Amino acid sequence: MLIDLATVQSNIKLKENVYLLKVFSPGIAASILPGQFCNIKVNESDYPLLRRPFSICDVEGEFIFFLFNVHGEGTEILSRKKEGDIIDILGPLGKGFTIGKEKNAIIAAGGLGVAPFPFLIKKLRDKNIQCIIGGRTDKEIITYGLVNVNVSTDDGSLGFRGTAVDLLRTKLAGQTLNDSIIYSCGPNPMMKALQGLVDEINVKCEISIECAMACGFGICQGCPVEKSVSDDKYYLVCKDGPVFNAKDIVL
Amino acid sequence: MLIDLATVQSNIKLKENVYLLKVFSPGIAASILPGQFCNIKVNESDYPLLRRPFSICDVEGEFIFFLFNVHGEGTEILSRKKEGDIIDILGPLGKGFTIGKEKNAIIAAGGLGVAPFPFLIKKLRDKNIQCIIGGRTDKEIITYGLVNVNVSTDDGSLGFRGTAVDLLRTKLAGQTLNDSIIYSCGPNPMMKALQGLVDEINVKCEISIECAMACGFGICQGCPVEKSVSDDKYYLVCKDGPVFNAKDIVL
Amino acid sequence: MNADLSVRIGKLRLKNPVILASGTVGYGNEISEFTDLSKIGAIITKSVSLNPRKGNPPQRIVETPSGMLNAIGLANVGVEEFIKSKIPFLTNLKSTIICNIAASTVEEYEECVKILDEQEAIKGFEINVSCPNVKEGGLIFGNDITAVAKITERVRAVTDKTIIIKLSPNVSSIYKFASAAKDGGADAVSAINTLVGTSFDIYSRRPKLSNITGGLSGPAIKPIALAKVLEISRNVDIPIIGIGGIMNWKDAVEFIICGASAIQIGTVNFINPNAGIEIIEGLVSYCAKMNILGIAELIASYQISK
Amino acid sequence: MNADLSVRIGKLRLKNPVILASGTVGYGNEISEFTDLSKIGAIITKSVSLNPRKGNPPQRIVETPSGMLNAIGLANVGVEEFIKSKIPFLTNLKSTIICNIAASTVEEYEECVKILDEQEAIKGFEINVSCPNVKEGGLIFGNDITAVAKITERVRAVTDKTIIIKLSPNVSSIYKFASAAKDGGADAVSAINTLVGTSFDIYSRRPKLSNITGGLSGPAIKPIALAKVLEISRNVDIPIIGIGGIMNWKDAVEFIICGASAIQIGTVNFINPNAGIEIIEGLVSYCAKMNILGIAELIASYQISK
Ligand SMILES: Cc1cc2nc3c(=O)[nH]c(=O)nc-3n(C[C@H](O)[C@H](O)[C@H](O)COP(=O)(O)OP(=O)(O)OC[C@H]3O[C@@H](n4cnc5c(N)ncnc54)[C@H](O)[C@@H]3O)c2cc1C
Ligand SMILES: Cc1cc2nc3c(=O)[nH]c(=O)nc-3n(C[C@H](O)[C@H](O)[C@H](O)COP(=O)(O)OP(=O)(O)OC[C@H]3O[C@@H](n4cnc5c(N)ncnc54)[C@H](O)[C@@H]3O)c2cc1C
Ligand SMILES: Cc1cc2nc3c(=O)[nH]c(=O)nc-3n(C[C@H](O)[C@H](O)[C@H](O)COP(=O)(O)O)c2cc1C
Ligand SMILES: Cc1cc2nc3c(=O)[nH]c(=O)nc-3n(C[C@H](O)[C@H](O)[C@H](O)COP(=O)(O)O)c2cc1C
Ligand code: FES
Ligand code: FES
Repeated sequence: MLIDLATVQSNIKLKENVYLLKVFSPGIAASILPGQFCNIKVNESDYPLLRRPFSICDVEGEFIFFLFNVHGEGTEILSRKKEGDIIDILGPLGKGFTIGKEKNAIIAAGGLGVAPFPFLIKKLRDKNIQCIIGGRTDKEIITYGLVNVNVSTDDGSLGFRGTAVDLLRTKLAGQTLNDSIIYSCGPNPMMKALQGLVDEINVKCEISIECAMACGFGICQGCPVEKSVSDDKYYLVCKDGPVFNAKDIVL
Repeated sequence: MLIDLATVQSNIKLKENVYLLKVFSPGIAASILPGQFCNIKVNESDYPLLRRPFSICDVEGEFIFFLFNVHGEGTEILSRKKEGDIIDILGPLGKGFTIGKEKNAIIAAGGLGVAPFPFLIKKLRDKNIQCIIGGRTDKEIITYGLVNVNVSTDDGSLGFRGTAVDLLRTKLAGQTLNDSIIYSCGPNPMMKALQGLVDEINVKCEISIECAMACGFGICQGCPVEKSVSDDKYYLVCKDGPVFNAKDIVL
Repeated sequence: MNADLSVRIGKLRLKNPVILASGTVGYGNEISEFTDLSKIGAIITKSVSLNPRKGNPPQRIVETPSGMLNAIGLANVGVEEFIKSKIPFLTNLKSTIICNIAASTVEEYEECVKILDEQEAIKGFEINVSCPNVKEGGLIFGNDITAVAKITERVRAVTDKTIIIKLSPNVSSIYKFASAAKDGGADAVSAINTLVGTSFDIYSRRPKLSNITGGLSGPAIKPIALAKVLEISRNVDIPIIGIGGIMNWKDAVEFIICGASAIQIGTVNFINPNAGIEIIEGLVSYCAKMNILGIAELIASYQISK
Repeated sequence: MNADLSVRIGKLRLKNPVILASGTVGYGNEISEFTDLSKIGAIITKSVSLNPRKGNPPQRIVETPSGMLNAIGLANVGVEEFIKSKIPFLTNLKSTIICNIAASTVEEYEECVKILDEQEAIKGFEINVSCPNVKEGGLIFGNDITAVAKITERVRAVTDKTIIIKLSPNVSSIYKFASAAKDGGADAVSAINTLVGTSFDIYSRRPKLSNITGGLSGPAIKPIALAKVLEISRNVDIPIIGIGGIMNWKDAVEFIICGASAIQIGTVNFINPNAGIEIIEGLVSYCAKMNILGIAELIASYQISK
């Protein structure tokens, strides 16, 4: 965990509103686990006030990649960064995905939920990997850094018509899953639906979730998520997550 | 008076911290009187909140020039504008300099107080023009668009050692001034000193002054300046000025 | 078909809920160069007092993060001159004109309203009991419930036109003041006026404002203003005009949802004098998108579980 | 030679006036990865209450223009666990540790202080009578002068350590609360806690915070906080700890000039966890430039003519 003034190497528009940012940050790059995130200050000034959290998309040597879409003012500013600009990055933060002994890894992502997976995939080398990617329309489908991709869209404009969880359910139907793990990231409603599916079919599943954050490293208590077991504490998404076992939390 | 989304044509660094910004704004350019100013929104976002007032430095056809120095956050942002960027300009604002029948025009400016004079000089064609420019050091001397320049610096690093008003006093000593007018712009202490000199030697003098402004066009009442005659109103710098007869106001 | 944007404030029916706030549009003439005032729901004039006020000496304005402090000190031409030189222009604007009144004594409020009540052009009064920048008549009244009640009763007695009491946010429980205004006979309250703030020069150690403190306005105060509007809405049954940091139509919608029957824009006029019209256009689009037929449906439509 | 930055707060002598604010540094462990806490004047722990509190459900944070709303709801481990698991780390920090206490009843405040008074590591108490995010013990106390006086007296009776009363800004006259704290035996007051604010989603019409309202902090509130500090300084003779929107050393100097004997930084820690040290460095340079030998000279050194 450190604060680094990283130099932008490139910032490529992959799709309408979607950017791939590559920065030089040897210090942070050295210690990243897949699924971790960084908290980025998009401006030198005090406005916007808070850092913006982004999953680490990929690591190449001393470079880190972020994949983001333009949502509001912060990401708009970030989208205008160009080679040579300096950005202030705090990270790596949080707990990443567990890489266990399972033979099969199923990656299920919704929209920009694909962000953390290119790096995870690199670390999963010896596993069978299948990716299931969903979006509302084909415009939301990003496959950067993925392998064996199956696509679903809500409107059927590309691939399977339905949600990524629907497609996942279809794919997994009848399979034995005790040597499999699902890694997932996407909007909350998708994560909830996935929790339902996982409960039904009983498969190991880790999900990466999002919420509003102020600090990103455990000092503000701003990012609670309810535990499945009743407890007098919440988990903190930034410290205990953003990756959780799907069974451990209530969304 | 209008609001224009003007395109930046160029933004040249003239000196450390000093920039010359050229924008394409036919609408505003069409109706400018020398000494008027514009109120510029330096950012698309709501931060910084207020527009920043800048004298109109020069006009060339449908282009307007601003000469500014980097003071705080607003001007810092402005200094990073480049060709093709759009800036939101409100103007032209205020009352400019009076161009009368005097034969001799003496321009006295302190630091960035030179800003309004290139355009004024163009409009003074048939007069004898002398410019007296002061700064703390030679680093503060900007002569862009001026003619017949005499320089003073507080530290003597260039030209006369002393203030612009000291130099002016020396130059004017013994001259008959009934066919002369002084046009001046600079920091408040300089304007005050000039008011003293003008009172002594009895010469026509117009000064352009600065103060904090919110609107720039008369709706906030934020920019009062005391009248010389006792009155139950203040002048407003943005509407009644920024150019005043040196005798009319108390600084 | 566009949604019906009209709203009721007391006896007034405004063609839309967008009002230009007192002290931020002068008397309408300068801003009319930039925007079509006839499209605006209502215009509230700069606070007028019985006699002219020169206002505070410079410096009157300081920018702060996402906000600004002002200490204008109620500079105004006084009632007599107001009637003579400002009302003729206002009459022609085809918007609803509301006159904001400031005073140092209860009697002065009464006197001002009495005089102005005869002016046809003036459709209602906003009583400023909350200016932070003058010694008397500002916070002294605004932070004293009995004073607010008394002022309201006295002005109510001399006019049948709509009375809006403009409340101070510099209090613990603003709803009690709204309640006092209601009991005194006010038709509506407006909330909020500016919050007391200050700023110092760290080299001279002097206050940047000649008045030492000023009133904070702009986006910085929006969350506070919104909480005050919600507080009144949940506790008192009186129309509320929401003010504080509104920059765009989204902010306006947020205030209406939180209980505002109309909204006022202040600081934004300085930066974008056409903001009012842009907000009206934004409200039309929002209503269309959300299938809202009349904006009045939206007022206090907050979804709060408990 | 560097200026003497040390300041006195009651019986405490701090090596410099920079304090990390309650609720914005947890119990010190996470932030210590980014900054050298031994250089900081003092650290105030997250509010601790007699029993553990789970805090409010999500969402607890909303960003606003130059500010943020939080509705953490005093989530904390409770006194017992605090002593067991947090104090050992705090003891090793070589900074001055002040424990912030929140409670729902006067008795609970007293009980907490009594228990913690025995802890050597704790050098003083900051009594939080001003949290806007819990139903009891927050605004109910903070906006009631009698309650503040009573709480102060009761905790004073059970400890000789330094007592700081943390005041609510959501009141008309904060100096009266400072005065009550002083009369009750407090060594100092800190001002300000957050201001009540809210934010709504304009499509769902729901509050963004599960708690509906939250506390506004960050640069947006700086002018207000500064005015409150100045108000106390001009009316009550008690050391003040200034808080609210401080982002850098300039802001810190401004608070000290306005009357603060020390300052606290909150929100900025989330963005720049090393801000405290940068502020200390900035104070050193400023003192050198201004020929100030001891920062204490600067306290309440405002130049106000009248
Ligand atoms: C652990 C984590 C990893 C993320 N990874 C990515 C990623 O790889 N790519 C990507 O495009 N986006 C990612 N996000 C979401 C991203 O942080 C937001 O899109 C971004 O903060 C929006 O900023 P903005 O200023 O453009 O939007 P605005 O809407 O103007 O501002 C967003 C504000 O709301 C807060 N906020 C509210 N809800 C959320 C939420 N659900 N998530 C985050 N912030 C919220 C932000 O912190 C900020 O203060 C991630 C979020 C988290 C928490
Ligand atoms: C009529 C007029 C004409 C001007 N012409 C020029 C010009 O041609 N070139 C140039 O370099 N500068 C000019 N200035 C000054 C220029 O407006 C300021 O330097 C600029 O606003 C600084 O903005 P900032 O954000 O960089 O500085 P900051 O210090 O971060 O912010 C400045 C803030 O303080 C206000 N402010 C306080 N005092 C003053 C003051 N004396 N003048 C202006 N704003 C003040 C600003 O409006 C703004 O809100 C002019 C000012 C006025 C009033
Ligand atoms: C420069 C300025 C002058 C103001 N003058 C008055 C006034 O004369 N009377 C009044 O009732 N409110 C006055 N206000 C307060 C505004 O009407 C409004 O309540 C406040 O600015 C908050 O809204 P905003 O954040 O949209 O500006 C003034 C505000 C500003 C910024
Ligand atoms: C996330 C968060 C949590 C806070 N928790 C507490 C708390 O537990 N006790 C307390 O007295 N103040 C608490 N505060 C208030 C701060 O200590 C401080 O008074 C306030 O944030 C203003 O300072 P700032 O603008 O520098 O943040 C909290 C503030 C924030 C932002
Ligand atoms: S974001 Fe601050 S504790 Fe998680
Ligand atoms: S700046 Fe608004 S009236 Fe002059």
